[in-house]
Amino acid sequence: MSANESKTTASAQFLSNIIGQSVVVKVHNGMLYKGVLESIDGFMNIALNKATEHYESDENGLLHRYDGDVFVRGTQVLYISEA
Amino acid sequence: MSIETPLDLLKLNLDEKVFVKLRGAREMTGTLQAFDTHCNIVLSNATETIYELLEGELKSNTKSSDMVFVRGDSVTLITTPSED
Amino acid sequence: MLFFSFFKTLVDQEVTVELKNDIELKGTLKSVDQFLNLKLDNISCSDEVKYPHLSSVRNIFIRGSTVRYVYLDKNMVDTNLLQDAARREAIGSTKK
Amino acid sequence: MSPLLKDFLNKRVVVVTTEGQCVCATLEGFDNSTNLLISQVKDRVSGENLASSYVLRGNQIVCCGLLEDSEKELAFQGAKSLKDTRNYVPDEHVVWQQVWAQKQQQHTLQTSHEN
Amino acid sequence: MSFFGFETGFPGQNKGSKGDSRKKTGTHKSKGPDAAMDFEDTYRGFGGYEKEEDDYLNDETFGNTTEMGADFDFGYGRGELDAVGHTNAVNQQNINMNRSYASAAASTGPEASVSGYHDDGMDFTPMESLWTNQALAVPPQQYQQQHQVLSMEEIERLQQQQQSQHSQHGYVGGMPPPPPVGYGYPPQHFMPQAGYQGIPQGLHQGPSQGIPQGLPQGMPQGIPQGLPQGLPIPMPVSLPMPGLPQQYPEPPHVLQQQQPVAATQQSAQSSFLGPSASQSPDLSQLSATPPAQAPITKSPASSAPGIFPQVAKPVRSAPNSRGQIVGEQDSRESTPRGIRRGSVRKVQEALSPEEIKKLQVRQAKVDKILRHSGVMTPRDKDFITRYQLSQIVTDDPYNEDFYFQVYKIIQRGGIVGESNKGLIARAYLEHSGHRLGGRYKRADVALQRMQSQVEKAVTVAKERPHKSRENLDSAKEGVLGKISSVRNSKAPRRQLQIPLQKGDEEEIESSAIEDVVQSMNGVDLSSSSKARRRSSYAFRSVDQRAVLSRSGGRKFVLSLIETVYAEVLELEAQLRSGKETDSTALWEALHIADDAYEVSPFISILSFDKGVKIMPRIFNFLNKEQKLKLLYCFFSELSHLNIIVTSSYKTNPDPTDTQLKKLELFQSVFLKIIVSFLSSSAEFVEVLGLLLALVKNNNVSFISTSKIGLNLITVLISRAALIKQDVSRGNVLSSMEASSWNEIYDKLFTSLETKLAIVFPPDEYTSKVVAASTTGTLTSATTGQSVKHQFYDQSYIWQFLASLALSGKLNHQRVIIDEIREEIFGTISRAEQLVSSSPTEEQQIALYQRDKLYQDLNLFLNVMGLVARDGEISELK
Repeated sequence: MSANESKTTASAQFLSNIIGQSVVVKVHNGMLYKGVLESIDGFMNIALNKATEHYESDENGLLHRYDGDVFVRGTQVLYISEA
Repeated sequence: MSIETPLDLLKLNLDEKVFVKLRGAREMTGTLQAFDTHCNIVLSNATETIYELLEGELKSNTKSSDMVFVRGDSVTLITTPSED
Repeated sequence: MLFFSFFKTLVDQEVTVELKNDIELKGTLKSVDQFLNLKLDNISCSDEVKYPHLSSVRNIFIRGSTVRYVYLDKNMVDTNLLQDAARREAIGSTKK
Repeated sequence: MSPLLKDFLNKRVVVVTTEGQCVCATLEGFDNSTNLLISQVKDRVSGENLASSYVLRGNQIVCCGLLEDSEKELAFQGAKSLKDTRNYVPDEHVVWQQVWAQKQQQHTLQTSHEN
Repeated sequence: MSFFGFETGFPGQNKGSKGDSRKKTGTHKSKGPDAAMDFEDTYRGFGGYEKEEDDYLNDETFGNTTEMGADFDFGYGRGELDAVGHTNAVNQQNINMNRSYASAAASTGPEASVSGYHDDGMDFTPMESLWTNQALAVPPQQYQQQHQVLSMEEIERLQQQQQSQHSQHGYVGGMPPPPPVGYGYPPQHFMPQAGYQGIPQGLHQGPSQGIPQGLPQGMPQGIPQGLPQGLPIPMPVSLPMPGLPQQYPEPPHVLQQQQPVAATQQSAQSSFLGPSASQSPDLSQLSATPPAQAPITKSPASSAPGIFPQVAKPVRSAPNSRGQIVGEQDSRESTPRGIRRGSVRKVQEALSPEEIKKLQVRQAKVDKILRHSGVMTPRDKDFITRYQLSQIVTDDPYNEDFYFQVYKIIQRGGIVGESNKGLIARAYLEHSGHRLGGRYKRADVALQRMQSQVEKAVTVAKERPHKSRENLDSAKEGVLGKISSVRNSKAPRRQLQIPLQKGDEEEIESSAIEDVVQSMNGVDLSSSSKARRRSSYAFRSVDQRAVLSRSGGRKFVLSLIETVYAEVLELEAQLRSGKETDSTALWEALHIADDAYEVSPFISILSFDKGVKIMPRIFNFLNKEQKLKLLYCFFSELSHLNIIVTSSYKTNPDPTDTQLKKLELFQSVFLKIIVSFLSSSAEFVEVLGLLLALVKNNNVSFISTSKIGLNLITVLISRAALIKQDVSRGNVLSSMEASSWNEIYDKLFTSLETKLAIVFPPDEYTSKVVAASTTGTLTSATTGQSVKHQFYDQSYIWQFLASLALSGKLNHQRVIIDEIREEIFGTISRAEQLVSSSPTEEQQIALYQRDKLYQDLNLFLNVMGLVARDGEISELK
């Protein structure tokens, strides 16, 4: 692909090796999405499968379980962390 | 065939029904006709539902259209509608 | 570029633009630029009473970033062609 | 600069801002980011003179319409104030909580009468 | 001094230009204290670009022949291109001055023209020299963008060279130092998100594609209280004259940000961008509004803070103290950086006369240029150059503007000649939703073609009725057993001695059938696909998911479809640019020979609308053998096909309108390609092979409960009958072909016998279809007819029965008539009753429909030499 792979920053390394893990994504409007990280791109767009939607913390605040794949828009993402 | 980027996930759903969550407590379902890296999308046979909490009461009104362009920066989440 | 190309095909068609401040403007799309700013002619505001702010305005420039929706008719769009254009766009952007 | 605003130059225009303010002014100049240079700025709702010359930042502009007839510079007094364009919904999660609950109900209702 | 502040240098005049009026600013030293005001200083922000004449790079970089005639000395563009060239190989020989733009563009992005996206090579990393004061500081990480074209080793090698170079000469202020490794801008989507929605970090976020693509429109959502509330802000020195205010110090070239992040996202955006934003120190001190990082206070929804300063309110936040309207986006240009320092000139030698003349000419040109200087930064000029080059060079305008270009062709009313473009547009017009190529106008074209095919077969049979009667008696002994019934149909039906229905017909397979299978004209049917277990009728649910899960799952099939689309689009692009097309990749993507799954993925592809829609365009690229294999796979697994399951009244008693639309689509698209392929290039034995695939691997009676299934059978047997008739006129049908045809026909007939009536759907099903279907094609609805008088269009059933009877022997015809006797008379009575029962105003339509019913029925009866008219059946004269 383009030649900038050679200089992948630490964050890019982090992102690439958590693919396939279950992660927690905090979105701008306060919502929290937990699921298996299927893929992520330079825009921080995120694809999760078996995602669950929560508010603030993932234990109590389960709002909804999505059965299909979920695509979260990059600009809305506050942070992404390993679950 | 590996799904490299989330955009490929979107591409899979072209001509399929999708569920879109938007800013301002809105959601929309429709058939995905087009999308780009900014998440601008065009949906056909779309139905938008706007939710509101009036004194703790959940109010919703819907609006449908044959073909609608949705600006990417209002989109927060896209998924395939669950069968229920 | 896909949606710039898309909107170019809608020039001179009547569309309804819903803005993020909930104003809805119906009008003929006169021109569009790559930021998807739109120019509408002989506009009519769907709720004149609530939004008299644009009274006696016929020709208007709308900033792309404040558009929420643009409502169209089915026959204005060639869906198969549009889907393929979206596929080409996606292939183009990932190929970089 | 994009040609879209060209034919509004030196004309009376109505500008709506992302904060919900609506003014009448003369368009002196603009640039590619739709920063607008406007003069004789008047609030269209209150009729108050705001500034003799002003720069409006591009990202705060919703739309800019050509004023057809200059007598009607002022919209009707007491018009409802416009919303801002941020679509901020306080405690949106509570809304979604109730949405999913309602949908779950409808679903169980539906499947029960099906089988 | 050229327009862009580049020293184009005089040919052979490297001793430094003689111009006395110019005093060069020192290279390393800051500007000489006594330097008179010369245009360098007035030339804000750019400083002198002279370079020391002892710089050995000068020749390579700027060559030694400058024709002065070129009025628009794109020195910078060329220099930059050279700089690129230059970095590729330091000792490159002299680059001739008047290289054409096109070739220059070609050199910057060699592979670009193939892919059509011309901009791969064009990255937009701003030149380091512009930003960093420290000459040797390694530019911040993300600006270290490689030029797409260089391979990795080349890059490493260049980097060491540059390090060494910098140390030797120090910072060559005059000439932009050979940009570190590649001179490029990071392609947009690798940009940190700021590129699109976030804060342009004071760096120009220009698009990577050369063509501005959704460029950022300006600063993100300003903070509400950003604009001063107090007194009207101090006026810029002079009211900028209309149009682009000259006084407007900030060259407004920052490209508008298309989708600024809403204010509330600002903190998200800035925190995300925090580290990089702070890197360009000058952004914050210059921005007129408080820096973006300021915490977002939730603006009180109630009082929309007026952006404009109300006259009465006291000044709250002092506007930009310097009283200058400075757009903060692109502050870096506005402050004279003084990083560019002219190089010191050696003592001037005496000027020769023609040198003086040359100097004057140059001087004149320089003055002319000066008036507009500073409007564009080097970056813009470079951007404009590349943009224009890319416009010149793109050979395939389709790439950037695909939707618009093809849309316009279709809209202009169809196809412009045989050109490739027309071909592509026609592909969309075929079955596009577009009003021109509207699907509904073409919905029944497939049926019409089949109908004409059957009618032709029937007329041929009618012309030779006498011949078929002679061999009436000889037909007593048939494969189906002995028929002892008397000629007229009034006598009670005699039981046919039907041979025991063997559990599995494999054993009785005669050599003839084996020959057919083997000789499918070289179509090597891999044994496993033949032996794929018979698609059983045991299909209960219409659940498409069940089928999908047995062929890799929904997402897998969807990704297959997307790969197929990608291949087709690629092939079409190649076609457009006149190259050979090679469909092997496409063939693999179709997974037709792939039997790793219970249900072939190809069949699942057809269960999606988009899978069906792409078929005609796929057929354009397949050769005959591939088409046969595709159809063989299709007919072998017909029972798994979602469209059969949804269109069979057994497995889908309550069809919805969307399902009926899917059926319409399948019919108008896929059935049509089969009919046209069979009629144009399939030979007799190949049609037999397909029919065999259908009969052997499917429960034919289940297939016949679906309209599509029945049509498919009709297509095959009527095609075979037609070829047989043409061939038999010429008597070329080989004995193997004739016997295998009879055998396959009997196989088909036995699988339908005693249950032939099921081809007629029950009435409650047909009434549901009439009710559910909104398009007229499924029913015989004609405009203006009230719904209750519409009825289910059975013409396709009579066509099937006509082809079945036509290709069979008399005994077969006898059996067919016996089994569907009630349907024949039912149709006649409905036709008669139709006229009497419908209201007068619909009399006209009723008559039309009565004739249609008779016409369909007679298509079948004529085969047997009968005709139905006015309520009864008689001999066909």
